[in-house]
Amino acid sequence: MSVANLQSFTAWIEDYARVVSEQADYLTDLDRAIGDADHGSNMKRGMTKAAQLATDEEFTSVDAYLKKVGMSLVSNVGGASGPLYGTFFLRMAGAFAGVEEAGVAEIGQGLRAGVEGIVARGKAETGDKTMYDAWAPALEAFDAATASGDLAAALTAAAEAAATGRDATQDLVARKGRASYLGERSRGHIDPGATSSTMLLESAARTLA
Amino acid sequence: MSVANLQSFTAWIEDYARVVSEQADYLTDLDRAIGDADHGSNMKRGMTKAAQLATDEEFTSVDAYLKKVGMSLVSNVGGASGPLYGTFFLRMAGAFAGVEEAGVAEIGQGLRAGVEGIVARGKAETGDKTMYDAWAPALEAFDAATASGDLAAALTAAAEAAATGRDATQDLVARKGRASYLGERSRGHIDPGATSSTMLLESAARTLA
Amino acid sequence: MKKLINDPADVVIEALRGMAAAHPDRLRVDLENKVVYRKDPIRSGKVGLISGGGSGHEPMHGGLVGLGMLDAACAGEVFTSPVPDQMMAATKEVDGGAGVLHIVKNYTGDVMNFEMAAELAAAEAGTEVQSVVVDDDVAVQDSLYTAGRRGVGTTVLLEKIVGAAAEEGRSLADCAALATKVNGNGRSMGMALTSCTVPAAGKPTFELAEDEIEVGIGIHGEPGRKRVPLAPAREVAAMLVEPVLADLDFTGDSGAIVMMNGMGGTPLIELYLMYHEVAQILEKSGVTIARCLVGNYITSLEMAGCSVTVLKADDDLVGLWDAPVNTPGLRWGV
Amino acid sequence: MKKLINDPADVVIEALRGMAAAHPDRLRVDLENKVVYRKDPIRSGKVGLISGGGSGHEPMHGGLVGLGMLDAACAGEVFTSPVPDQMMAATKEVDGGAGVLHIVKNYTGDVMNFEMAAELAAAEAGTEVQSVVVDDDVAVQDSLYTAGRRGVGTTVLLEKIVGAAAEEGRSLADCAALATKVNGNGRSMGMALTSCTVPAAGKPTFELAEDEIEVGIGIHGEPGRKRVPLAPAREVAAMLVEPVLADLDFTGDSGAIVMMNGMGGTPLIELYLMYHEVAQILEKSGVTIARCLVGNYITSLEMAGCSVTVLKADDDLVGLWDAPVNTPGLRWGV
Ligand SMILES: Nc1ncnc2c1ncn2[C@@H]1O[C@H](COP(=O)(O)OP(=O)(O)O)[C@@H](O)[C@H]1O
Ligand SMILES: Nc1ncnc2c1ncn2[C@@H]1O[C@H](COP(=O)(O)OP(=O)(O)O)[C@@H](O)[C@H]1O
Ligand SMILES: [Mg+2]
Ligand SMILES: [Mg+2]
Ligand SMILES: [Mg+2]
Ligand SMILES: [Mg+2]
Repeated sequence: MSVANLQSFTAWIEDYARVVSEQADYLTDLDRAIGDADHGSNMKRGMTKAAQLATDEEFTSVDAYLKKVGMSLVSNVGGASGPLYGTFFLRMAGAFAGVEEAGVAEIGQGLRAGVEGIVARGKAETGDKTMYDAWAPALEAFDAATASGDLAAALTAAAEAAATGRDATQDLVARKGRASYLGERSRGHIDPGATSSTMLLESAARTLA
Repeated sequence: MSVANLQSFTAWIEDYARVVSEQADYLTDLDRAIGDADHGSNMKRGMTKAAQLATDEEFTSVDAYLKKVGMSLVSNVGGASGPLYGTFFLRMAGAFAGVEEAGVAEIGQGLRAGVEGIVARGKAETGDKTMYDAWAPALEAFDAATASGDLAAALTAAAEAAATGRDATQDLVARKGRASYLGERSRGHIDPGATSSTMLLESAARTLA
Repeated sequence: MKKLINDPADVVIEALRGMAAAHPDRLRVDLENKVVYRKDPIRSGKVGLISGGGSGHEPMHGGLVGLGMLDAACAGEVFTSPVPDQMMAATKEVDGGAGVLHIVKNYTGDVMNFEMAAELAAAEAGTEVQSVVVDDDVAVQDSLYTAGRRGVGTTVLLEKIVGAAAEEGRSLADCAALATKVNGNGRSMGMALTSCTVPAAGKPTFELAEDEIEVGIGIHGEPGRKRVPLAPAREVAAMLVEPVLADLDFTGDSGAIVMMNGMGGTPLIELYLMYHEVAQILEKSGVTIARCLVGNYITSLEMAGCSVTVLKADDDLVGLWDAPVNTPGLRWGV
Repeated sequence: MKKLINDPADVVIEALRGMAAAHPDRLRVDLENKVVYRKDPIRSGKVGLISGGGSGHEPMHGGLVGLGMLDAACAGEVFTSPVPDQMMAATKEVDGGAGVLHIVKNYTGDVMNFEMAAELAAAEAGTEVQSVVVDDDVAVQDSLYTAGRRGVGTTVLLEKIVGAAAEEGRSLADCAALATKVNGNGRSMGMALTSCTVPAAGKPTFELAEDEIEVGIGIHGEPGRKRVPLAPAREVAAMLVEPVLADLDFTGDSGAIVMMNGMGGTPLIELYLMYHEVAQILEKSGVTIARCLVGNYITSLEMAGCSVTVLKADDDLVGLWDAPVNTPGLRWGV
């Protein structure tokens, strides 16, 4: 019955920064196929700055920390993923106001708030071939696993569902973002944002529970 | 003891137009090496128009005809060779005022006047690697052969001397015209204008005597 | 990659330094935020006009800042939307009390970053912000279910026309309505002879064979409608103008403002030649050309190619078009 | 060869048609003689200003015709000097009784064709003609025994400055003297990243490896001083500015007018970046920049590359520079 505290969230951000840095070329290659070949460098640039926050400054609450992470992504990433991931963390921060120990219920609410932010910002629907195609099944899987009360199990289930959703983007025709200009030609490629979102959940499963 | 009349001069222009048309690519290739790859097309364009003059219009005097040839070259060639060859024929026309039957003496005067025009226009000196390096020895050879009184012999001598002068341009460094920008790099190439001038004298030897 | 640059990472900031050095009489460049401003602070009561987007499209947008046009332009990295911080800084700076209009090209990144900036500026400084999203590229299918058309050439004409309206004191609501009208009246289509190379990427964005052109290209080297064999200018002109005319009726009483735009690597001699072809087709189709621009205005780095923009322009629009403008990229009447 | 053209033989005439179509309010194009004129006939008593040369350098010269600049520009074939007939036609047309000044770039062909035109115009129409030959390219060795330096960037500045002088009513002798002074005060140096392709030739004029640049290039792709490895912008700037400064002392009381010129295929973002480097070197060398131009003004078809022109400018020159000008390529004050 583990809970996540400020330290866990810091670990999450730092772990994810490491992952997207390592995978930057891969993410960029995915974006080269159907976008403008910058998703990896965007995420690496943004997350490197975000991961630095906890080193530069003493945080005393989860929501203050996540808010800064969100602001940092908004300010440093640009493109589509900056506002999307930025809004995700800003909204998640909002859900954690006053919460210092987040259990499975709080994390579930935090993720849902964050994803609602992504939808509010990007207006993507299921099947549009965006990061939302990883997030939507992930939320469902998380909720289904909540009954057990086990945060680790819920995050793992969410990450696995995200991976399945990510893989399913391969067969889709993009209807949002830059890839949509390609029309039919966007089919056959995995969406870069769905890939980086899956990585974020995998990282959460490693660090938050 | 042959003499040249209007008909001979017309034949000269027509013959030279044929030669530069046939040799246009060769002249242009020479110009590509040390100039701007247009000497052949310049001469072909100009001489084709000049050769058309006698077909389109009835001429009654040598000087009127050569004046039109000169004007036509000036108006249609452009670049360096247009004014140079144009001036050549305009000056030559001047030398033939009132002359309808040109023997070796008159032809000699005509050529000299034409070449003086080239020098007046282009200010080239011997060794500058220009058409003048064909003309200068040609005039000398012509004059040396004048004593015999044989126009054919004089023109042949002039053409041969021009060819020798043309070949000697190969070792020179250009000091006039576009090739001069190349400095030392202009050495090793025959001058295109010296080549077309030699052709003009060869054509004269075939048609004027 | 052959470019006149130092470190690819410094291209945008160094070009901004060059702009600052070249136009000290007219521009002020905030190098920190990468925002180009008019030299003089905004006139109280004038609507502030801001645009911005990825760099690499010069003179748009920084070169379109000045009297009668933009008040500020936010420069993103090459082909990358700027971030909300830049737009917020600009929004606060050019708020003369009459509100601020954001002119946004329809790319997901641009739209979302400008949106966040507008929200934040309204929350933080209480500045009234309205936005217009330009989406005039007929090469892209428009549909409720997609990201929609890209914003291209009409942006330049819109910045000029709405700039004049703001200069003559029209309100934020009027400027926004005018901007929406201009966007609705403008259509563009582009093509590429060659690719461009993003400095940070170091290699061409796409490959085109020596005998191929890409028709319907975007301004970031995004793919177009089709790849076809190299064709004479008059056929290329038809490939660009026909889809534009098919999309909107430009005949009738209003004339048209036409922009024959170069993509950056195409010389003026070719643009004039193309304009001759384009003007002929338009006239044959019953379109009256009221005004035109021929040159490089919305570019794609060193891409060779061109685009045509046609804007249906009534007397109000033509009058605003003719109003004085004094920017590095567009100047008359001053 | 990838170009927006129809038949290579028609490029110049079709581009002139495009100019005529694009600028009916300001220009009149004699398609027969390939001469671009101001729309309005010359004002009686004004010195007529004519320039011309091979095409492919746009906006120079046709795009520099208009109030405060040229009265006429004769367009030769691409990179080929026009013929005397064109200059004679132009000379007669713009003779407002105060004589005509021919602005000639120092290329053997241009010089000789203009010379013949001047002789013929004087003989036929009795028009008083003076000529100035521009030879500002420091890449070429100057010597009494050669064709001398090529005429490049200073031509643009000279046409502006002498254009203003003619507009304000200075005499032919004064305009000619001023032109000679401007030519004596200006120096240029250029470089190329890529070659250009003459339409009629169909293939690149020269070959440069992917990691080479040509320093000291002419505006027709003529070879330069040296071929060197691709270098960062700041080193390229030094390669251009240093020979210019070595050739003439630009320090002292007078300021300088600086032109950072693109060769046709170089985007504005790179020109601004280069201007930043050039301005820094000039300032460090004690040169005060009074005015500047950044853009494509004297080009070489689609060649990528740039040139720097520095003109020592006293108050008279700067004042004339600032005077109103209204041409397609350069406009202010009107
Ligand atoms: N409207 C949208 N809603 C949700 N996600 C989106 C939307 N548009 C784009 N994305 C996501 O953003 C990713 C691209 O991000 P990135 O490459 O960083 O930005 P850009 O497209 O501006 O270059 C896409 O793979 C997609 O997952
Ligand atoms: N000043 C000069 N005097 C004599 N001949 C010259 C001079 N300048 C150039 N030429 C001749 O002109 C020839 C080049 O002619 P052409 O290629 O038609 O003209 P352009 O150099 O203008 O392209 C040279 O080969 C040379 O013989
Ligand atoms: Mg991307
Ligand atoms: Mg030549
Ligand atoms: Mg991007
Ligand atoms: Mg030539």
